[in-house]
Amino acid sequence: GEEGENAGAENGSDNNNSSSNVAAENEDNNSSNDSENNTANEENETAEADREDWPETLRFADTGVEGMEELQREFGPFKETLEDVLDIEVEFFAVTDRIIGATALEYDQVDMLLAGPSEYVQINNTVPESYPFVGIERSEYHAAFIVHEDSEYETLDDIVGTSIAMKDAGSTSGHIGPSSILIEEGYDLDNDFDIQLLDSVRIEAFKNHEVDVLATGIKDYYEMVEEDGEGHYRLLHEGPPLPNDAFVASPELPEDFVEEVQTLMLENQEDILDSILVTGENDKYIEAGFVSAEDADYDSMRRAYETLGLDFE
Amino acid sequence: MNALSVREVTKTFKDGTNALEKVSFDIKTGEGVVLLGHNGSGKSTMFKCISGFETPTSGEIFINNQEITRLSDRRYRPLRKNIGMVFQNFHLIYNLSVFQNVLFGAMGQNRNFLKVSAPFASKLLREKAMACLDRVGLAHLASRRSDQLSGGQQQRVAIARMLMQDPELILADEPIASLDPKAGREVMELLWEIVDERKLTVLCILHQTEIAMEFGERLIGLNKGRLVLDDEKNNISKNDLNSLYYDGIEELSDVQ
Amino acid sequence: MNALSVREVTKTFKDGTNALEKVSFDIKTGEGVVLLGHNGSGKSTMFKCISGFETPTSGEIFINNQEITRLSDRRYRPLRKNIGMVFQNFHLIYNLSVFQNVLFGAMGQNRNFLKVSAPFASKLLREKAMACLDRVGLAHLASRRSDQLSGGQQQRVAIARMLMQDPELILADEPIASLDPKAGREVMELLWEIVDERKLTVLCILHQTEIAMEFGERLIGLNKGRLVLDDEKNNISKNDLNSLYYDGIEELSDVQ
Amino acid sequence: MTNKSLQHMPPRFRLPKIITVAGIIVFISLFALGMTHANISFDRVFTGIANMFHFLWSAFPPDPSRISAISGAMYETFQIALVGTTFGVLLSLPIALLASRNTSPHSIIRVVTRGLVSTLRTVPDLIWALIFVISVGLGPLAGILTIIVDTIGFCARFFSERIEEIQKGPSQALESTGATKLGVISGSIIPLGFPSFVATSLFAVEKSIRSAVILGLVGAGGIGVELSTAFTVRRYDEALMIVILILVVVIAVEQISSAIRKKVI
Amino acid sequence: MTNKSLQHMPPRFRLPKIITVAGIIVFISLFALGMTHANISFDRVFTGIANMFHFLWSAFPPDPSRISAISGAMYETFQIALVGTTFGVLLSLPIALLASRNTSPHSIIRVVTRGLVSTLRTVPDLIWALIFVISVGLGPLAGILTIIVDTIGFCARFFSERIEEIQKGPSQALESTGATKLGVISGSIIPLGFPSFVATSLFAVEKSIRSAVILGLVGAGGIGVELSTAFTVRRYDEALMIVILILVVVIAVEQISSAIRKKVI
Ligand SMILES: Nc1ncnc2c1ncn2[C@@H]1O[C@H](COP(=O)(O)OP(=O)(O)OP(=O)(O)O)[C@@H](O)[C@H]1O
Ligand SMILES: Nc1ncnc2c1ncn2[C@@H]1O[C@H](COP(=O)(O)OP(=O)(O)OP(=O)(O)O)[C@@H](O)[C@H]1O
Ligand SMILES: [Mg+2]
Ligand SMILES: [Mg+2]
Repeated sequence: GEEGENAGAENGSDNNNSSSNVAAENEDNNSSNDSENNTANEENETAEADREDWPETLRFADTGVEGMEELQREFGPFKETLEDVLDIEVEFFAVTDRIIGATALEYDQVDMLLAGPSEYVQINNTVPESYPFVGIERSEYHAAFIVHEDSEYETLDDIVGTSIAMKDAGSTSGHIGPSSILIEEGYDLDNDFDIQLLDSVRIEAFKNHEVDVLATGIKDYYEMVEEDGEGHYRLLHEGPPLPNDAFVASPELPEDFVEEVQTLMLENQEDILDSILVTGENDKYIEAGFVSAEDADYDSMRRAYETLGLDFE
Repeated sequence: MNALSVREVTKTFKDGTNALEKVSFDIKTGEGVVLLGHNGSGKSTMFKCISGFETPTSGEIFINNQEITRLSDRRYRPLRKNIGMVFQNFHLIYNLSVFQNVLFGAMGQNRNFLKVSAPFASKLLREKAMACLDRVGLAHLASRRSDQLSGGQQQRVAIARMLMQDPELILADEPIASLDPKAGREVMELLWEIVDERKLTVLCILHQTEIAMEFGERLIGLNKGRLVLDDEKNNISKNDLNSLYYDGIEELSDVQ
Repeated sequence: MNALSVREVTKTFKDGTNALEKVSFDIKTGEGVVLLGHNGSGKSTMFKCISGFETPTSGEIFINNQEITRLSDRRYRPLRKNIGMVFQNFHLIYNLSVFQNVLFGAMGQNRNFLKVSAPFASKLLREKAMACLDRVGLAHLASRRSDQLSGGQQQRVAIARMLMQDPELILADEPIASLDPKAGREVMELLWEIVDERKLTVLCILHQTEIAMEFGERLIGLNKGRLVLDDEKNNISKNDLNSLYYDGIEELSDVQ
Repeated sequence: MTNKSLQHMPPRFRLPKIITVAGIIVFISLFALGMTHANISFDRVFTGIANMFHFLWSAFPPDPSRISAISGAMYETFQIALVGTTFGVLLSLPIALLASRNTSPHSIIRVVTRGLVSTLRTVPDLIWALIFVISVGLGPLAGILTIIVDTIGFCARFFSERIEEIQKGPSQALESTGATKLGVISGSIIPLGFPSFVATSLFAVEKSIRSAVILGLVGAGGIGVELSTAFTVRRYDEALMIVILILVVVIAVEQISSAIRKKVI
Repeated sequence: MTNKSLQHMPPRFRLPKIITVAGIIVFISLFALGMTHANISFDRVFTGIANMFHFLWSAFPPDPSRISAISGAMYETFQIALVGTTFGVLLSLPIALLASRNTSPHSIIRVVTRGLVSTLRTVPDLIWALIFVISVGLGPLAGILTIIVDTIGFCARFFSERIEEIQKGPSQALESTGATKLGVISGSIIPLGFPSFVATSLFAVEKSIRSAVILGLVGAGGIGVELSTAFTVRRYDEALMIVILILVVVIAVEQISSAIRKKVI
């Protein structure tokens, strides 16, 4: 509780945003956490000698991972849970641009980052020593090709020559994901399709028949169905599951510290996930869980980047 | 008929300055009247009230027997066409040519803007503008930007613009203040020629008492916002004029 | 000693207008000289050349025997402090108070801006500003915004600002054009008092020939940019003056 | 006498109005609160600056390898920006006239127009892009419309501000000839405001080019897409090249603005 | 006599300079090219408009459920914007003076300053955000610095444009008293430009609030994050609520601007 208050004082406005939620939800967090916290503290004491280089506050940035955007604005509960679990002060930054997140990590302005798979690849490319240590596994996280119900397209072959709306360059489920599907099926992206990167306009453009196909995360499909009802849109093709979103550690962090954090997070994953869910509509996380993550999990992403020609220098 | 009729006009500015206090006078059509008064006596304010740029605090003003005191802009516009003004500080459009400034005098008669813009105006209007400029001796400067003129030349452009308007009532605020003696005299002659020949009405503010006495058939005098003189030239003595500036004012520093 | 010395000054504007042609004259310290000339004869241009706002096309100007014709602004500044100007169109800072405008006259002596800004100026300066305003009869309007004054009142503020400067050489461009007869006379008396008592030098542009003849010990006349008259008052006949405006100019329309 | 005049000497300070005092207090306290937010600490600044140079260094030298593709995108963007801004400026002028105290036919019209212009400005580009994509489809037209809306939000506001500042003397001179409102506007307001209108309009062209990102949103391509892609793949040298190219155009537009203004000021 | 005067009558049209003609031709051809790009077709506009209303409808009524959180974010954004803009404006004034033809000490200084201001403006916010995050870390300070840079790029340009338009008479009057350049600036340029400076500065405050998105970029929170989140999760009713809130603030700032200007115009 002590650290929680400190952090609150330091970042007063964050509290403003979320105080009501925190008050309501923190009680049961705390009660269910008590036992684990104690064990954690004991372990900490035994390792006292090694902890000198451990950071006093953990600077944590969330780069707006797809599907977790709500966390960007209602991060209060998550931050406090994290503080309780890790027993360390956490500074939380909601960063709306992944380039900034990566650069901040590169120049040691943050210690830890919650990033999507595509972002991780980018970050790792700039900061090769950075590594993922916990992944968030969710049941439905893959790219999908969506067409209008009444269209004649049935297979990927049918949509050769059509226009496809995607999100912005480098987006996991809205660009890299679907692109890698098409590449692996053997299509030539430049000549077989008219791919338009429309970012946040993509869904309206598709609904309005501006483009024939929408390639995006499956979550968008569910949302569209929720908005307009069944019978309007059809899934033409669904891709394989995408790699997990990851908590990425800065190379500047002591490795034993990261290990400790990893252990604690995996142990307390229900509380932490609850605190993310508190904030709103991340319903797909109801079936999500933490797993330990490795760099190799993201090799498929890397390949996609390469074949897309979006290679880094 | 009265071309202009001012009834008990009082003007008090927002800060409490009493610029005019119950001023009343009539000017008959075809009269040429000079308005005198010390600095700050309210002469220009009187003109502003007549032309509708200030609203009197109380009192009424009639032009051709029509009350105009609290007329809306839209209603006043047709009347304004017949009132020609020369402003104390000229008010030229500084970054347009002399010629264009003079042409604008015809705006009241030609509601279509193109008809008074130099490139598209009719030959007639353009020639008329040149004639007006010629009357004040500036024809050769027609193409000049108006802020590249000397002070007196600018004042002449303002007079030419007024002439362009063919007004029935002329309100001229110190129209010869910046003119050299010869030009000043010629402009006065011009104005009084208009009065005599075309039976127009002129109300002219002057500080040069000799010229006032020479031209004005009738003189009106303001002092601290009050009408203190209104008589035929012949009835006015040099003393009357002096007292207009000295009476009740012991020292310069008391002039309002 | 010559307070001002003008040597063959020619000024041709970019568009080819010859405003001044080889004008030369000297003014001794302590002299009070009147500059006459028809509208557009180049009087104001002469003043602009002296004060450095225009550079003569050829010729030189000396102030206290120092050439200033092509001096950089930075080098001219210390000299300017001693030259007081009254501009033909006043050039007040319209949205500041009368008092503040007058205080700005002391800018040359007080390089720190705060020292001449109304709230922070020394008591001495503030009282001096009031005294200057008082001399032109405007003390009671000190707090007024300067665009809420009558034309004549604005001209007086410009004169008060010049007085505030305590200049050695005064260049006054038609300083009494908008003043009523009494005030105009008083301002002229004020200027010549300064000349007599404090041995300052005054060069004053006037259009009123009678006043010029009354005050000016010496008269200089320009015609179409050329010096055509430069003599003691006593040697000048009424005819000379008339010819200044009429000579070589058959008609008004030929005035340049 | 001097004593008498001294009684008129304005006081050094006048008691400000309560509303002014209140305004100042609100400003200062908000400012102070904001400052505490800023959390300024200088301990890390030095390493920070070294880092910054390292980062900037990574963009040098600018990479001209894709210069022809970039120039093409720039050219395309410029054309669209020009069309959008031209229409925007043309629409802004009448709107500004309706929104200015001294030219508006009625104060209700003025308030409504002002509110409308503020709304155009406040509604984010993204929403406009959505609206126009829905109504006219993807492509340059939606981009042009978004730019038009942007330009009106900006230009109408600034035109109107300038119109309100124009001295009333010359306008009165025209009014006194019996000119209509339109006559006064064409004869005095527009010529006197012209230098400022030119500056604002050419700034708007520049602004449209700089905000070309929205063109990407509506599928109209252009330099914005190039720039954001360069960022995504962290090709800072290429990004620098694009920024330099935009800068060249921006400075060129500014020069044109200067040249025109010199004539009419 | 009349004939003699008629010879001075200005011609209706003067042959424009070659450079003017060239400029106009370039403009027209670029404009025409841009128009053909636009590809205007009205066949789909009608269905489009129906769709548009459907879309707009989805945002009604605005959703006030998160109003307190939104207001908090707005308040925070306002504070930061205020601090950033204040510093930006304070820095803009001297920069504008260096960049204006009539106040700059030297034409080289003028050109360099102008170029610098154009650069500040042209380098995208994203790059500034990167630079400041690298040098001072994530958080409000980086946001404030970005706003300062933005404000300078905008205000310095507009201040300078206005300064160049100020009539030279009053300045000459002060110069003639022997005033220093600084004296002339404080005594004439600043008072005469003041109404315009107020308008521009308060526009800059408004602009900073509207572009609060950059605060989100640097992890400083605020209304920008709220808005962009509302968009990504497609809660248009919530987005509308936020836009309305911003609009209220924008109009309030505009009212303050009007009130101050009325006093000093
Ligand atoms: N806007 C204003 N607010 C307050 N007082 C004003 C305003 N305009 C003018 N006055 C005052 O009203 C009085 C009359 O001014 P007006 O301009 O009518 O004088 P005038 O007779 O034309 O003087 P002059 O011969 O100097 O032109 C003056 O004392 C002047 O200071
Ligand atoms: N910027 C300019 N460009 C071109 N010609 C100019 C410029 N300024 C003044 N002139 C011309 O130079 C001549 C002299 O002007 P100046 O202002 O010196 O006359 P002046 O003697 O002061 O006249 P006034 O008695 O009317 O004030 C005039 O013909 C005028 O038109
Ligand atoms: Mg007057
Ligand atoms: Mg002159």
